Amino acid sequence: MSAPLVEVSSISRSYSMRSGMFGRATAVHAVDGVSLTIPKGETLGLVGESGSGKSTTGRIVLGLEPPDRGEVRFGGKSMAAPGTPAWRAQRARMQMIFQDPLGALDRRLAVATQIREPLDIHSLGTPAEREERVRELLRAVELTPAHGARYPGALSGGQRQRIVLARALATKPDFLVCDEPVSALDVSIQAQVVNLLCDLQAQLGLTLLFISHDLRVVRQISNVVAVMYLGRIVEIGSADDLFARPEHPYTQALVSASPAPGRRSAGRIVLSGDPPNPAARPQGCAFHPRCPRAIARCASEVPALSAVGGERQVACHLVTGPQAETQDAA
Amino acid sequence: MGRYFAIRIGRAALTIVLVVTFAFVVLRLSGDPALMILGPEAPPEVLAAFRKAWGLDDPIWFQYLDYFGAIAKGELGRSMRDGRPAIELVLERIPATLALTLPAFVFKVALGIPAGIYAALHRGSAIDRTVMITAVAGFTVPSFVLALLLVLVFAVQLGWLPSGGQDSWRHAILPITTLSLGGAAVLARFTRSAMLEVLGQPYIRTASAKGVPWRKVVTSHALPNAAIPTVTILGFMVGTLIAGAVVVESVFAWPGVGRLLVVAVANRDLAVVQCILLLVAMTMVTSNLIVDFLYGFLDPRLRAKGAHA
Amino acid sequence: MTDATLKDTAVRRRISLPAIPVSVALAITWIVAMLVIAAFAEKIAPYGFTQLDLRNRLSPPGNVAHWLGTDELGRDVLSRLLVSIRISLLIAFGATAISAIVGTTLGFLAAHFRGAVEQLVLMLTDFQASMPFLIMALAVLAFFGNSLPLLIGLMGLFGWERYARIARGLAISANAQGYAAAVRQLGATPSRIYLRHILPNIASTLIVSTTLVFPEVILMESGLSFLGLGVQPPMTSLGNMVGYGREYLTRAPWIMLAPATTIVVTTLAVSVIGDWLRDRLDPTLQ
Amino acid sequence: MSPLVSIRDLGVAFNGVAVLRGVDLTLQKGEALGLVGESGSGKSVTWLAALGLLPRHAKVSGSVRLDGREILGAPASELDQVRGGRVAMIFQDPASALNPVLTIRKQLCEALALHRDLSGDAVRADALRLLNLVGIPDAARRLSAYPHEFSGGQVQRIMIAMALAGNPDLLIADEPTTALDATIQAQILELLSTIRREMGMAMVLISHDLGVVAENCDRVAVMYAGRIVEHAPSNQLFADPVHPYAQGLIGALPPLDGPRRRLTAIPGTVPDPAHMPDGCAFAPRCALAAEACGLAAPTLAPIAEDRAVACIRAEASRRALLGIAAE
Amino acid sequence: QGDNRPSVTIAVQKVTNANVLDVLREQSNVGERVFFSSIWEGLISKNWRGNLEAVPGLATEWRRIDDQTVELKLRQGVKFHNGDELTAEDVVFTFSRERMFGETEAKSRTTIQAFEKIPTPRPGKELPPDVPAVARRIWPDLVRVDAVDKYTVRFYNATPDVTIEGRLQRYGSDIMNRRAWEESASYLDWARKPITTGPYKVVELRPDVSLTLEAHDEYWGGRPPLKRIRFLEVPEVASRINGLLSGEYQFACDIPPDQIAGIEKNAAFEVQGGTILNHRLTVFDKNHAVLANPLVRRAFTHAIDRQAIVDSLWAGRTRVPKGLQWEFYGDMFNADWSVPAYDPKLAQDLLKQANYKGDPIPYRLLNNYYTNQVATAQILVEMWKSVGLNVQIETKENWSQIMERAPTRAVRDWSNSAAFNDPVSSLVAQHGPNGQQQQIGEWTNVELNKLSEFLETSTDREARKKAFRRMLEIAEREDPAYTVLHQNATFTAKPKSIKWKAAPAFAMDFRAGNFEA
Ligand SMILES: Nc1ncnc2c1ncn2[C@@H]1O[C@H](COP(=O)(O)OP(=O)(O)OP(=O)(O)O)[C@@H](O)[C@H]1O
Ligand SMILES: Nc1ncnc2c1ncn2[C@@H]1O[C@H](COP(=O)(O)OP(=O)(O)OP(=O)(O)O)[C@@H](O)[C@H]1O
Ligand SMILES: [Mg+2]
Ligand SMILES: [Mg+2]
Ligand code: NI
Repeated sequence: MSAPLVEVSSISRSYSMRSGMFGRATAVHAVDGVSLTIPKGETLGLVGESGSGKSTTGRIVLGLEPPDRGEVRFGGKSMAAPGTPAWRAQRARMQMIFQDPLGALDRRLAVATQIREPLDIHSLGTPAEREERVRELLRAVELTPAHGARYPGALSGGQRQRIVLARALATKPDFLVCDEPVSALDVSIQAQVVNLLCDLQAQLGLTLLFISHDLRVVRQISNVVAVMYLGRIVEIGSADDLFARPEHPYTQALVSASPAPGRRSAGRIVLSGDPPNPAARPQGCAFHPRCPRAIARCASEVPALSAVGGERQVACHLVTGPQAETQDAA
Repeated sequence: MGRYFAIRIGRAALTIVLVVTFAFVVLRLSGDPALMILGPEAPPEVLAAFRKAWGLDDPIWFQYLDYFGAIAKGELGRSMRDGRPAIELVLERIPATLALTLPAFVFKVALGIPAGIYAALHRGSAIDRTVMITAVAGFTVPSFVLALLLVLVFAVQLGWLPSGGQDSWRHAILPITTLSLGGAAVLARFTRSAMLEVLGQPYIRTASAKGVPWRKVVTSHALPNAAIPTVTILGFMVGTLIAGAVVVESVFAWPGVGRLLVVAVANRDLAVVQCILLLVAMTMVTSNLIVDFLYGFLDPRLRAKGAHA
Repeated sequence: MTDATLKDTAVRRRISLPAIPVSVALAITWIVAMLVIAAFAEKIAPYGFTQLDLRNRLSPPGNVAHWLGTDELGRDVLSRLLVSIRISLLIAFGATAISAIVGTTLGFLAAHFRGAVEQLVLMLTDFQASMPFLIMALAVLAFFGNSLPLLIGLMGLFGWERYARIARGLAISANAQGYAAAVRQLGATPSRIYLRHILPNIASTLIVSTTLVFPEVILMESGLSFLGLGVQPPMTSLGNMVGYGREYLTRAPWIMLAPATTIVVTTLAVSVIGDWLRDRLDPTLQ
Repeated sequence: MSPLVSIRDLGVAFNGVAVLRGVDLTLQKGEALGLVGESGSGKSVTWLAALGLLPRHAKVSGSVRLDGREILGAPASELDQVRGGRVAMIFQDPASALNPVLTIRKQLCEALALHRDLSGDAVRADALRLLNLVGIPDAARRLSAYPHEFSGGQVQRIMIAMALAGNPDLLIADEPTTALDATIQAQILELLSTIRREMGMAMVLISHDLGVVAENCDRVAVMYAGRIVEHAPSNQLFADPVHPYAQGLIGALPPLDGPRRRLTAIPGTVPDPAHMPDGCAFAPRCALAAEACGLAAPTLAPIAEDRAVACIRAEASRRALLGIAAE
Repeated sequence: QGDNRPSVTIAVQKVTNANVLDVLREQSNVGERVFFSSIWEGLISKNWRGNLEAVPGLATEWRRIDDQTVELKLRQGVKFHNGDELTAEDVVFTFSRERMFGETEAKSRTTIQAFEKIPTPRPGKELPPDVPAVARRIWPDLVRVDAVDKYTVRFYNATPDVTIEGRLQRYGSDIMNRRAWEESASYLDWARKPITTGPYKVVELRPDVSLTLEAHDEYWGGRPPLKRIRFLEVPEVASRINGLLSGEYQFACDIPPDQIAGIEKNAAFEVQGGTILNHRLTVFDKNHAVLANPLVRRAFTHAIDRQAIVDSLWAGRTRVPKGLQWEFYGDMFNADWSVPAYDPKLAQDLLKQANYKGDPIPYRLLNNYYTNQVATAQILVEMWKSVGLNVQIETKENWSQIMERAPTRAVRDWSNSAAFNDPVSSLVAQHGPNGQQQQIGEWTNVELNKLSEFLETSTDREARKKAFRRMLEIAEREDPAYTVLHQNATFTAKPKSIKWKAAPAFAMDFRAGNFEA
């Protein structure tokens, strides 16, 4: 493993939410003490419950939003303050693919222009080279120059997603945060995109933070996968291993629920109970109200993320705690 | 929140001081009230007596300090024309002005915004074109022309309404109409354009897909998204409620604050001008503060961001 | 597809725009005509614009000698109109441009920096909005005197506060939208975000504001020339013709109607073109 | 039994470029149809066109009947009854599809008030129920939040709740679970199938997640370049795809276990809709393409009961598939 | 018993400039319209229905005791609006320090002195600062007024003065009720509702809006024909005309000459009125580099076709007067005098002699402060241009800018009114040593100044007339200070059905005998 490119140390971020204009504000703890390291040239897959703070983590890691607490270091240095020239210059090296491609595109500019934009911004190449690069990128994401001349509103969902991807790749960044980059693509194109990313990684040492709900794709592309639940990382481990032997009960549920054609919900763990509320975190382990195997301790004590052998770390009393207590629950 | 308001109120106060100071300097340096009030044929010694009596011979900074000293004591000064307290003069006129501008404001809104919406709804149709041409004509035709045309038709030709004066509500109809038409035209233009901006957005399609009738899509989905320009303009319009009807007031012989202001400026009757400006600036600043607040109300994304206030 | 096709499609898109609508064509023709008139006013004018004819005052339009009649001094209205168009267009276009640029820039600055800058800009807009333009004009007169560039500059102060506030409001709103955030994270400089992305997205409203300021500036010029700031008699301008013609509205309406119509039609043309440009800018409405 | 919806020869063109080139589909009451296919093949446009939601410059032809009544080009008042009430749609870009300046409550209640004769407190109670149903935590408070305050997946679920608000007879779910993690996705799909069972709601599920389609749909249609190229009961399709494109699609699915291998995409690129090949649109990319494929576009022809495919080399392709399987 | 007299509404451009009804505060002509003859009356009146010649007013007869003293017999039985009878005491009070002169002193002076010391205004009945100054300008040397008996008063002047009767007749010497003054709380209260002897009494003054008068039924000159008169301020000409046409106003005042034809097109209406005691002037700054040469100024005066201006802009309804003088001067009037002849040839010659090279000469102009001002200015500029004078209009916003001392001050507009029937009230007052023109340093002339002094102090009528003649020669011909353009005029429109005759002045006479509907 090479030197870490991105180091995230216990970042937190909460939003205030008020009901109505004058209502009382409640804090929504979207991300709560997340630490990650991503070695150069590798991919960290980030999966987890919807609303668990993946996108927020991605934005903070990229320096688009400051964390309330904690720090992000990029290439050994801490992140420049947003909006400064140094921060802007850094953008050529790190890019984001937003979860909502339609929202991330300017509806008044032809998409080719928007793909070209990062090149213009960072003055990469001559105008002719930029044109060439745009065509190349369009081709790489399976689009034609005719698509490039269109406006975002006149593209299909998948096409827009590919435009956003192409734009993010334009500057050949070192680090890419992909927030659901392939969710709207059919499997064939998805395969091409995943292959493209893998190729880039191989050729250029691209580092990826890959957020997705599609466990297959995550497994395909990631070296390490982190699982988030309610703003915290509950399990982290190498991709193959994690999906093959999930340890945390939530991870287990997640993997078992992943659908596949031809395999009908056999052995699927169905979670019951209320979805977790980031504004009112349950005491103890956040997952315990829904955990099929929860024990008394889970309700009172927050499990820490601790190593359980190999690269695997899990935050669960059942896994890391004394074995004796494991059996009571069921 | 406290800080939020403190900053804004501080700024508002500063704005008002700035307005008053600027007006003071300009009015004092650009003409001699004595000559303007007493007229060009007034004998020199009469002029001199007048200047002396009102302290116009003092250095300007001295007059300025004097003025603010008086304000600190709650004295807004006296009109140099008849020596009456300026505030009395101004307050006496305010009801008359508001009697025109307030209803006109209501009509502007009631006429302009629906017209703009309607035109946007029927974009490109004959109705749209008619509304927009009328609107352009509405704010391009000088209001005194409009006023005189209305008078010619409704007062002179038809004899339905009085041509001027302030004796009954019927006297207010034509001035209010004149004021409303121009403002409504402006609002219609802004509303239509902002509306068109929004009608292409995906959430409009969502609303349609929910089965919301088009009319309602426009009013309850597009309108709030398109409201910023319209609200901004409304803010300015509220700010001009007090002194913004000069032309109409003079065509319709309607003694309002606008006319008082023009006369007072022409006479360099400083105390009166300042009194009016004070009121105008206060309304303007307040209404713009409210507009700012409304932005947040209209677009939740503009409310103070971040968790830790 | 090759390089050529990409360019090709772009070019074709531009050329194969649905044919310019009749109204826009008319509007463009009108503006071009105005510009031509402005350029050659004195050559086209049948009479000198100061040439008096006291025996032929207030003669109505339609006679061969004076197509548009004569004014209160027996001067040819047509000739004066032509000369007026030149000076008024210069002033109106100049002032409108200044006011749009100043206002929008300040609005963007406020939206970008927020905090102290924003409060300052808001203070200035409130100041401008509360200060009767008459007093602004008196200030310019008192401190700077009178000249054409000064006049245009002063008029450029007219209406900027509306641009500033609208631009600020819309820019703040745009900033909160995904596309601005996306471009910002690409590393775009603020000027790029504001000029290339936000500006086109809020242009339509600013264009409307422009079409509003345009006639107001022309008409206001007459008020200023009464104060000694605008063009001085016997020089003429559209605003001046309207202003002095006002007294003759019932007696000799043609003195005023010709310039007033010119103002209305020109504004209409500007706004038709503005609307059309805006629709061009907005691919979502095609 | 007459079909709930029948689409005949639906065509859509933008600026003279045809993107839908004759789509035929029928849907029975309570049925779940999966719609899969190439990105940009016209899945979304099909339904937008059917509901009259395309921008004005789109040229729509053909016929769409709901319970035998033509709804293409129907007057607005009639469409407003259909949209949201009888046919509801979940849009693909939920974050952009929600009105940013209205609270979730307002947007939900609007749909409820329009199609469910509810009023006042009942509406609010029902809005809350719907949010809980789709698993939004802290629903009561979050009702008064705005779309930008939700995560991608939450917005998507709100979108779903909104579509369900009108108790539609037909739900068009355009990629309804892309932003959901597997457990919530399972819950949501479970919810949808419960509603379908209980209310007899039909559903069109547009998705790239073949697993989701396989699990939730009775029948699947595969689209390619503006046409339906294959059409089959879902278990048969995934077990035994006939059209070469369908085969390629299923082959490209990455595995969740086993050794990692490079994913196999279908070679070649999608044809430009402005320059469609004369014959079969897939021919240029098809390993089995014969000369005849380039001449005329094949029509959807039945190959078995309930199955149809638009490929003149259907037999060959089937054999090829079997061959691969045999190897 | 009902009062079935009609009421009228009169649309005017401005009711009063000073916002009060005190004759000593209102300095403009427009006040004359509401003051005379409705509210205020002097001891000696002008004949409003004739040619403004002196007629008995509140005094029935007057005689000179000596060069410095005049005695007047008051009319008996004159009732003030508050019912009091007019007595000598009221007259004495009217000319008292308390009401008129403040702390100013009547000194035996050679000529009118500028720059008095005057107290600053304080609340209460303190006089506004300009009142004593104005009063002293009217009565520079009045020592006191004595009541000889209840109906006889004597005016004592510090110096011999032939103009005492004239001054008694002038604007500002009008009589007020003493009790009313004493009963009112402040000067302002009084000045907004003065109690006088006129045929109408004040009901309400709304500053800048309207003035309502009501018949004073005990008026000595007979029961007034109108129940109420309302002067309504309607600033726009067109609005005044429209209101007249639509029947809301019975009179529309301040009608510009160009509108007359338009109104009279309607057979039911007519426009009355005409010249007033005010001449329009073009004034020169002798210190301007080009104008320093009197030949150039003379060229200016000869290049003007005054009659053309009168004929075109004034529809021939006014006239070119015989210089800065009026017929009502009586024996001081120089009937054989005239304004410089229109002679472009001569003007060109003069310019040649003056070696004028076409340097631009600024013309400071206000926007229509005077009727037809801008139009006249443009005509003048063209006329001057045709003889070779390069005059350039510079519009100004106010009078201080017009009068501002600077090398660019050269030509400007002005007017001059005759307050009473002697050149002291006009030529001396404005162009004499203490007149505005000299005070602001535009022009001066040693000989004229000497003659001014003479005119003010001499009682030799023949010599005075000669001196005046010489002054006209200096100020209008030799070393022009100004040149007269035309007499000013005011026009009032009304329905023909109302029988009413306009005075040759702003004053509107609504006494018995001059109104019938
Ligand atoms: N407004 C439009 N103008 C022009 N072309 C359009 C417009 N909307 C869609 N298209 C084109 O129509 C085709 C079909 O689009 P559609 O959105 O139906 O694709 P889709 O099958 O839903 O794809 P995806 O899975 O990527 O969402 C695409 O090629 C798209 O580019
Ligand atoms: N601006 C905001 N105001 C209030 N709450 C917010 C805001 N943005 C995000 N949240 C909340 O923070 C939590 C985390 O959101 P985030 O978008 O990071 O989730 P996510 O893991 O990306 O989920 P998904 O997979 O559904 O996209 C959510 O509960 C969301 O509701
Ligand atoms: Mg997310
Ligand atoms: Mg789609
Ligand atoms: Ni907190």
